[in-house]
Amino acid sequence: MEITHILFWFLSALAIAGAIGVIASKNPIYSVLCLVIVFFAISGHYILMNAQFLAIVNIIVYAGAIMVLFLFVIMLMNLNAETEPVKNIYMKMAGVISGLTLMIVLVAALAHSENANVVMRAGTSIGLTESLGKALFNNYVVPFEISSVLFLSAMIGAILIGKKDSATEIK
Amino acid sequence: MDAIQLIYLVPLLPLLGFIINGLGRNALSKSVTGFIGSAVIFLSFCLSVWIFFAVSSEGFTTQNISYFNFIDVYKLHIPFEFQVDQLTSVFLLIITGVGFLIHVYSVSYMKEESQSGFGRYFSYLNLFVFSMLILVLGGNYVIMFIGWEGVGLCSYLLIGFWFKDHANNNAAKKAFVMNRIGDMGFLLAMFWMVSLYGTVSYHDLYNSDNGIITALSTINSHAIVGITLLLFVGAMGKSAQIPLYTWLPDAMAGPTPVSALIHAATMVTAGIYMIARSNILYSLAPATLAVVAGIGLATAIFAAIIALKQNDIKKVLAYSTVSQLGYMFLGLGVGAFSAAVFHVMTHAFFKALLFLAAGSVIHAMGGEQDITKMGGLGKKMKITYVTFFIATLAISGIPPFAGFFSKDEILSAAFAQSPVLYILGFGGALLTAFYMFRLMAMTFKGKFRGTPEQEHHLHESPAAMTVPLIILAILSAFGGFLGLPELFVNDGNEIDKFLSPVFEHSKQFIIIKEVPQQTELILLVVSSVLIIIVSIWAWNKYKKYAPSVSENGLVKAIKNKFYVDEIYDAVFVRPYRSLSTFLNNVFDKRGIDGIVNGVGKTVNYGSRQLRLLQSGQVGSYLLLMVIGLLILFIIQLFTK
Amino acid sequence: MEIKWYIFLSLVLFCIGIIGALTRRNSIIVFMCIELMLNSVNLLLVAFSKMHLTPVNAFGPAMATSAQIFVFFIMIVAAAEVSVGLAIIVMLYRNTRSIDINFLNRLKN
Amino acid sequence: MNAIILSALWGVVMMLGGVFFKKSTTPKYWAIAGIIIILAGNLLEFFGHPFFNVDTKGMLRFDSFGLIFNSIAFISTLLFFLLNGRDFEKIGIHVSEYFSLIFFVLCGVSILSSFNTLLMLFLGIEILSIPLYILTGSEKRNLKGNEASLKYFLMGAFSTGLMLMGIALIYGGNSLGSFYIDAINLGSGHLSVLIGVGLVLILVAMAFKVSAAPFHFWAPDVYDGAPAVVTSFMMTIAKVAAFVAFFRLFSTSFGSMHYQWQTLIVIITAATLLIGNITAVFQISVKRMLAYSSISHAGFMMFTLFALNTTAKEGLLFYAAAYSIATIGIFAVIIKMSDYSIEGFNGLGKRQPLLALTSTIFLLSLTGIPLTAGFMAKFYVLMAAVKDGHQLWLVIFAVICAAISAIYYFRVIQAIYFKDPVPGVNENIAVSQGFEWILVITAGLIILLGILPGLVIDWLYY
Amino acid sequence: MLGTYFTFPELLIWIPFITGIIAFFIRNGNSVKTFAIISSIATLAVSVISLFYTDVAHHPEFFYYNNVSYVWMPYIGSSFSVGMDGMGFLLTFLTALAFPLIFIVTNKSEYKNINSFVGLLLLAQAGMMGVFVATDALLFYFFWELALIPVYFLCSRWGGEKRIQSTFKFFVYTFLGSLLMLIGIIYVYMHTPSVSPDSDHSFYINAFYNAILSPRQQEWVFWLFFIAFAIKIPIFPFHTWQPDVYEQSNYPSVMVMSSVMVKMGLFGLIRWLLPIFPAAVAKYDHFIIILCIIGLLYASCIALYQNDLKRFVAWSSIAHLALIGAAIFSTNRLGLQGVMLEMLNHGINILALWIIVDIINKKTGVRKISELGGLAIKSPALAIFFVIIAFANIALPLSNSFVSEFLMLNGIFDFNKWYAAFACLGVVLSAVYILNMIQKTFFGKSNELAEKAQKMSTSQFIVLSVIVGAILFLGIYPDPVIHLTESTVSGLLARIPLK
Repeated sequence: MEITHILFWFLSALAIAGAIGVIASKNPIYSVLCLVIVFFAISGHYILMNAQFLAIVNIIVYAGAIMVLFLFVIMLMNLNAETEPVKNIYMKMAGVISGLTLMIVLVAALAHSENANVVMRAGTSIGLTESLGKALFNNYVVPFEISSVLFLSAMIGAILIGKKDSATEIK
Repeated sequence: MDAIQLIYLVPLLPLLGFIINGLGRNALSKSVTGFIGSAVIFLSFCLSVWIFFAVSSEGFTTQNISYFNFIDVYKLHIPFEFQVDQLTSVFLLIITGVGFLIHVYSVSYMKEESQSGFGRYFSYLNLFVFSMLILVLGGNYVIMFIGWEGVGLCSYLLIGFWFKDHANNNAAKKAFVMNRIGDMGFLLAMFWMVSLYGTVSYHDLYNSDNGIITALSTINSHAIVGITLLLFVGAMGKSAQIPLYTWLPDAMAGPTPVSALIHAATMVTAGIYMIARSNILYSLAPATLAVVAGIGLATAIFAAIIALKQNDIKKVLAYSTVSQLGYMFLGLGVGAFSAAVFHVMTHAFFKALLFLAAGSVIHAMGGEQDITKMGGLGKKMKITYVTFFIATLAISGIPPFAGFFSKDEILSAAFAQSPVLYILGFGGALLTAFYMFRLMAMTFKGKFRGTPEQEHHLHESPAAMTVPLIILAILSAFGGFLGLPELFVNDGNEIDKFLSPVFEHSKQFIIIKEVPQQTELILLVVSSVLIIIVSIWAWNKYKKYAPSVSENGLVKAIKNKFYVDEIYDAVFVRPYRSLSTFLNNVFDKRGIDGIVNGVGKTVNYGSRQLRLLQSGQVGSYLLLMVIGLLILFIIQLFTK
Repeated sequence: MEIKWYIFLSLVLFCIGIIGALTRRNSIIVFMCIELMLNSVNLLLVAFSKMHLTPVNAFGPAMATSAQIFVFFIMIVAAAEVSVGLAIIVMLYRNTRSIDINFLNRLKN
Repeated sequence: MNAIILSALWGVVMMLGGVFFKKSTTPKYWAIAGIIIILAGNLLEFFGHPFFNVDTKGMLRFDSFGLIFNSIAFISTLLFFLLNGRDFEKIGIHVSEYFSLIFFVLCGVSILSSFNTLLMLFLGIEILSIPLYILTGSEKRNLKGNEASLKYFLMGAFSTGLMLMGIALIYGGNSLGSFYIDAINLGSGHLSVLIGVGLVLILVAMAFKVSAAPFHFWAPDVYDGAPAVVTSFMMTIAKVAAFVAFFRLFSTSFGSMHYQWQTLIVIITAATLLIGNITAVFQISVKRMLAYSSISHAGFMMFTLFALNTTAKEGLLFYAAAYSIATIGIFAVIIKMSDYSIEGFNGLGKRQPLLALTSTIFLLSLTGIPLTAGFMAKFYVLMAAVKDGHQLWLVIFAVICAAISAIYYFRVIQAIYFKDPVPGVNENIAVSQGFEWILVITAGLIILLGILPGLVIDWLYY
Repeated sequence: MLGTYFTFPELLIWIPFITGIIAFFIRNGNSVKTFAIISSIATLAVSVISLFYTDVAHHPEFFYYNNVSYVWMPYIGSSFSVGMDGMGFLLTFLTALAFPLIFIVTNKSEYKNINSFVGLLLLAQAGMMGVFVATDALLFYFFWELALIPVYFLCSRWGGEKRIQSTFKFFVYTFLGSLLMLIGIIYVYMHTPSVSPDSDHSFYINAFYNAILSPRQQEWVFWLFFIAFAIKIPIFPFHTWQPDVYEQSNYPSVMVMSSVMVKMGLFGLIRWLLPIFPAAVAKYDHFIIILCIIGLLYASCIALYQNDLKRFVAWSSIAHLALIGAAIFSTNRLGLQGVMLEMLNHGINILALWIIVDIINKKTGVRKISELGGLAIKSPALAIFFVIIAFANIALPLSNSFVSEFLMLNGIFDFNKWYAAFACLGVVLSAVYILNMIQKTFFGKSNELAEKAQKMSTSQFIVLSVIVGAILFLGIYPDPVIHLTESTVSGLLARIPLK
């Protein structure tokens, strides 16, 4: 077994464990931390696959910025385990069962896909910042610019919603 | 030939009378109305006489006069046409002649009606004459059918003339509906003819040279028997034969002159006319003829039995009419077409007379019709008494009055077919004599049994009523000599000879056996003697009538007309009503409409249930989405 | 390394995300589960980009790059979504003092 | 490209305008001016005068279908602004920002009508959705609005996840490894598993966006909870834009494999028609009823995906126009009311004959009565389905559902004309003369399109 | 010349349409009534003039005047084409005749918002005219629905207490039917040959007649059309809407519906069903005739029970229409010729019945047969009219229906003897229920209600006289009508393979 395989299994196990932790932990803060673990594991995968740029971005953007944002919000609201009452057990069961069924169906289907046994190629430079940067600003400049519209609207939205208006009656 | 060209005037004049009287019923005075009503019929009568002479002149051949296209579809041409031949002309005379007398009689009889009622009455009567004339003049079955239904309409209107009383209306309705049942047969027969032969015109069907029926049909073929039977169903309805006879006794609810004209002399004989008109068709279907004879005979006897115990003067006469019509059908059934027509004629005389005389009696009694409440009227009403008596003699078949000859001719034709028919028929004749003399005796003899008021009121009717009685009495007395049998006259029966062009073609298909003259003579004598004996017995028995208390079952059944009306009610009317109620209240509202509304309710119910899916909870929404996704996956991946 | 293992891994992560979204009531956690789903997609895209990098395919490198760029855009969008989403959650919290999605049933039927 | 750039620019203009506009009515006029400029730009591009020659590397492709759809969307928006521009004030004080968000949505709409890669589709969908999440919750102190916003957001993000997974699988599954929708070469054989799974996932995500059952659950709640002005906009323009994207994607990429996934569309269509129509029957609030009815219209528009032929293309365009205009029209009236229940419409025929008449025309159009655009729209989509020739029972099912739809639309008409006004409910509906005129023009447009559908469709062959 | 600018079918559509719209804006109640009468008489005049241009043999310009086609939707092969053949003439004439009579006879009746009322009636007239003249399937469908909508508003807004529900049921029912027909139209359209270079298929009627449909295809598309028409006619068991709607609605609308609108269904069967699906007709004709005859007996049976005059007339109408339906599916010359005649006759007779019921209702204030009685004493003229009309209704010879029923029954007889026998039974039953009704309302002793009855107004008298005149004229001399429609029947039969 090669080292990459060992790393793959390790990172995969870490990611799945983290993911389960996200959905299983009672305390939202633990969930956030578990999610951060998942992100790190996934970044590890990216590195395994020689996609360094994405690995870094993933850690900076997701694990760094976004998760901190989540954490802030949770702290702000002072949420803890007790605030979440027990959900209807049947609904929970149904959710788990249907999710698992979906997983089984998908895995069973994709296990027989034509590409399933294609071996991945490693060791090229496409995942490096330089090549991606070139591509982004040559071929992908239009979507890049357009995504600015997305950010503008998100910004307006965040301001619009986040701003505290003069107190009006709650309808 | 001028007379024949003017034939359209014969029905047109009564129609004119109808229109004038109908529109002017509020404006015209009673005498004017009466005059117009009678005059148009009289003019028609004069024309009819003229036509009769034209028809009986040498070298006359059947005339078809076509006026305009009535129905003209592709190959089916049904023009509005008249056909004039001997049969028509005989009927024209009867209708306009008897009709005129009854109109005259009515002027006096109906004088107590209001002005508009009087106008209405005469317009209906004129319309009736018009329809009846169309019936006999029509040159094809459709035109005949126009008259056929027209007389039904008039009969309906006149039976229900006094429409304030629902009993009259019910009788009228019954008459119309029963006639309609018969008409259904007539209609189907016409359809059959159209689809088989493509025509309903007498000329095309029966013409001796190129008659379609004789060319295309074989004896007793499926279609011919079908057509004739269906036509006979029509005749049953119109001429009140078993099983469609019950309307006629009820029809007596109308004014008495109406009973005389429509329900005795003319309309009810339409069936006989129709079959006589279709004689070729019928002679191609001996099977049907047997049925006709059977039903005719059965009706003759059955109605006569019922008449034995009836106490309403008009009901007795009504059953007698049914019975006499039965004789006519018996005559037709045994192939004695001309004898049947002869009997129609004599019957028209004496039955009209009987009704008019009865009307006179009722008039005198102030509307009373029950003969148990009469008695001894002979003294007060001489003319009525005498004329009634003559008519009774005629109907009973006592020589030499009219009925004797016509009935005898039918019976001897029956004898030629089978002695059994004769014996049964003769039995009926005995019954006729019995109930007629019973009626006579109870009405005119003995003590008066009514109220003193009525007794005070009793009087002979005015001349306008008695003159028609006298004329008809004369005809009843001597009308029979028109058709003296070969037994007495050398060159044979006048009526037979006159009508022979109409009936001669049918002779090729049915052979009428001749009865030996000696046998006929013996039969004549024996029957006359027996009838006279029965008459005298009945006369004496009922001269001093006293109501009997005890009645055995049979008598009770006869009195109640064998409960036929009740049976019809139970078998047809009431189930129909309950079916109607059931269909309306249950089947339609709950069943069909229930399904329709049920669909709507299901939608509503579905709406209420389906919206519960929209629980408002994101979790369940996502769950349902995932389940939907799963289903799509399974369908996409695992069904091929 | 065969691609199928990456496919399975990201599917498992994806489905765990779905299960979380279905079962949790805390809207922030639901949102986090959705982020988890997005990340599994990212992983898969990167894996596929490596798969397509076959010598058979003349466009291989460009195609592989496109997938990684796509991942980049997904991250952009996710960031934008997070800002909006958290703003909405905070707004709701301000008004109701709760972020339990099961209390969100004023609108139903 | 004109439309995308102009609408994005105008969004920025409106955003900045929020600082400078002093009067609350000013943004409305600016917005109207903007939409007219965008519309003009779009038309110029349609007639061959693009202002901007941007090399999109084939990621956007401007064909007549997309451009005509843009025009339809912009004209609808114009009508919407003219009718309800003032009513944004009811939401809150940031009127200019609301308009700016709407312009961003329009930018998304223009992208969705011209995208040629899955990347642009994804971006377009997001640009369309995120402003809508915000607009839904823009009435901050309205709990229903908040709730709707969060529901919409969570479910929208969830569906984005599904769509991305689908995109990833399709990327992995197609031999070229391309995101270009015209290059996703599927061949004519059997669908590969990766593509099959990816296709289902994208289908579900798109079905979610167009609110097709069973992925429609967000729609009634969100349409009901959002401010009526916003509902009017997102129920019409945003939704049909998603449909156009749906059609564009599936006809271009998966059209050749059409019959391998048609069954899925059949199921979705049948479910959508059934749920939309049946559930709408029982609604008391007209606003919510229209939300369900919009689901049922989605069912009809699904027929275009079912058929995927030229008639379907024409039908989709026409349906978009007919449905948008009629819904904007009826919403314009509803927005003016304070009570959205059906009783609120009682006796409108007596109180406001003109509003009553135009509402009736809009409702008739939504029902699909001839002489209105709604009929021709239904006619085209049904014709497309019959032309396809498969699964004709679905067509029959659809018309049965259309008959059911008459039940709830006519309930409103009955309230308008045959019932007596309820005292105290919607007694003073104040509308300006201008509003009435525009409403009449809108209704006239509905009838005009109903008589001459060629006005929209013939441009396809221009 | 007239034909240069307008053709008759166009005039017949546009006159009522435009005047209908104008009527909405006339505020004065009396002037709008007068306006409606003038408008409808103008339409009638056009219709009558058009009848003079019907002789194909002698006037080659016949088609010039009566057929016209405008480009409408070229890419799908639909055009605004209208034209009239014999049946078209007949039915447009009936439509044109019915409306002035209705307007005149209800001149005294008061309705709220009379301008909308009149306007909607005129629009309905335009719609029906359109149905009868359209020679393009899509156009036909347009008018088919357009005739329905004004009637929906009319019946929902003016009428009895339950009018809204019952009309709504009617509406949804017919709307469903017509939508099914729409699918049928599209389906047939997909199988039509092209007649213009712009489109692959065509909605033109001749293209529909030449559509290539296999027997299997015909067999199911047939039902899509049939159900739509059957609901409209209505044929058992699709009839349940009719008594309710007739009971609840106002008189002018009911008159329009029963005298003209139901003809749309019959017209549809003849124009759009029989020639397009001959194979299916040959397969299902027995079934449908049996259905019709069941309906005939069923409706006759139920009519006897009815206590409400309106329901009574409704059921009797259902019975008559069932007979017409049976005759249509007998698909032979006599039957179809009878149908043509009967469509006109039924329109006239049922209109007359409604007028009488309206008069009775207005005079006495009730419609319950059980509460009426003896009307003939106080209103003899009304009684006479009614008796004539009633007997025309049960096809007494020399009234108009006799000839048509004779021909229809004859057609059914040619098809199958037993069916004709049962259909004739219906003729008997019709006598039963109608005589029963006459007896209960007009005869017997007059009660308080009947005492209130006054004389008829002059306008009512004139209208009834016109109708009675028409009844008698058509009963005695139906030849012109038969010849008018001969070519239609021949053309139709040429498309149906003979059995």
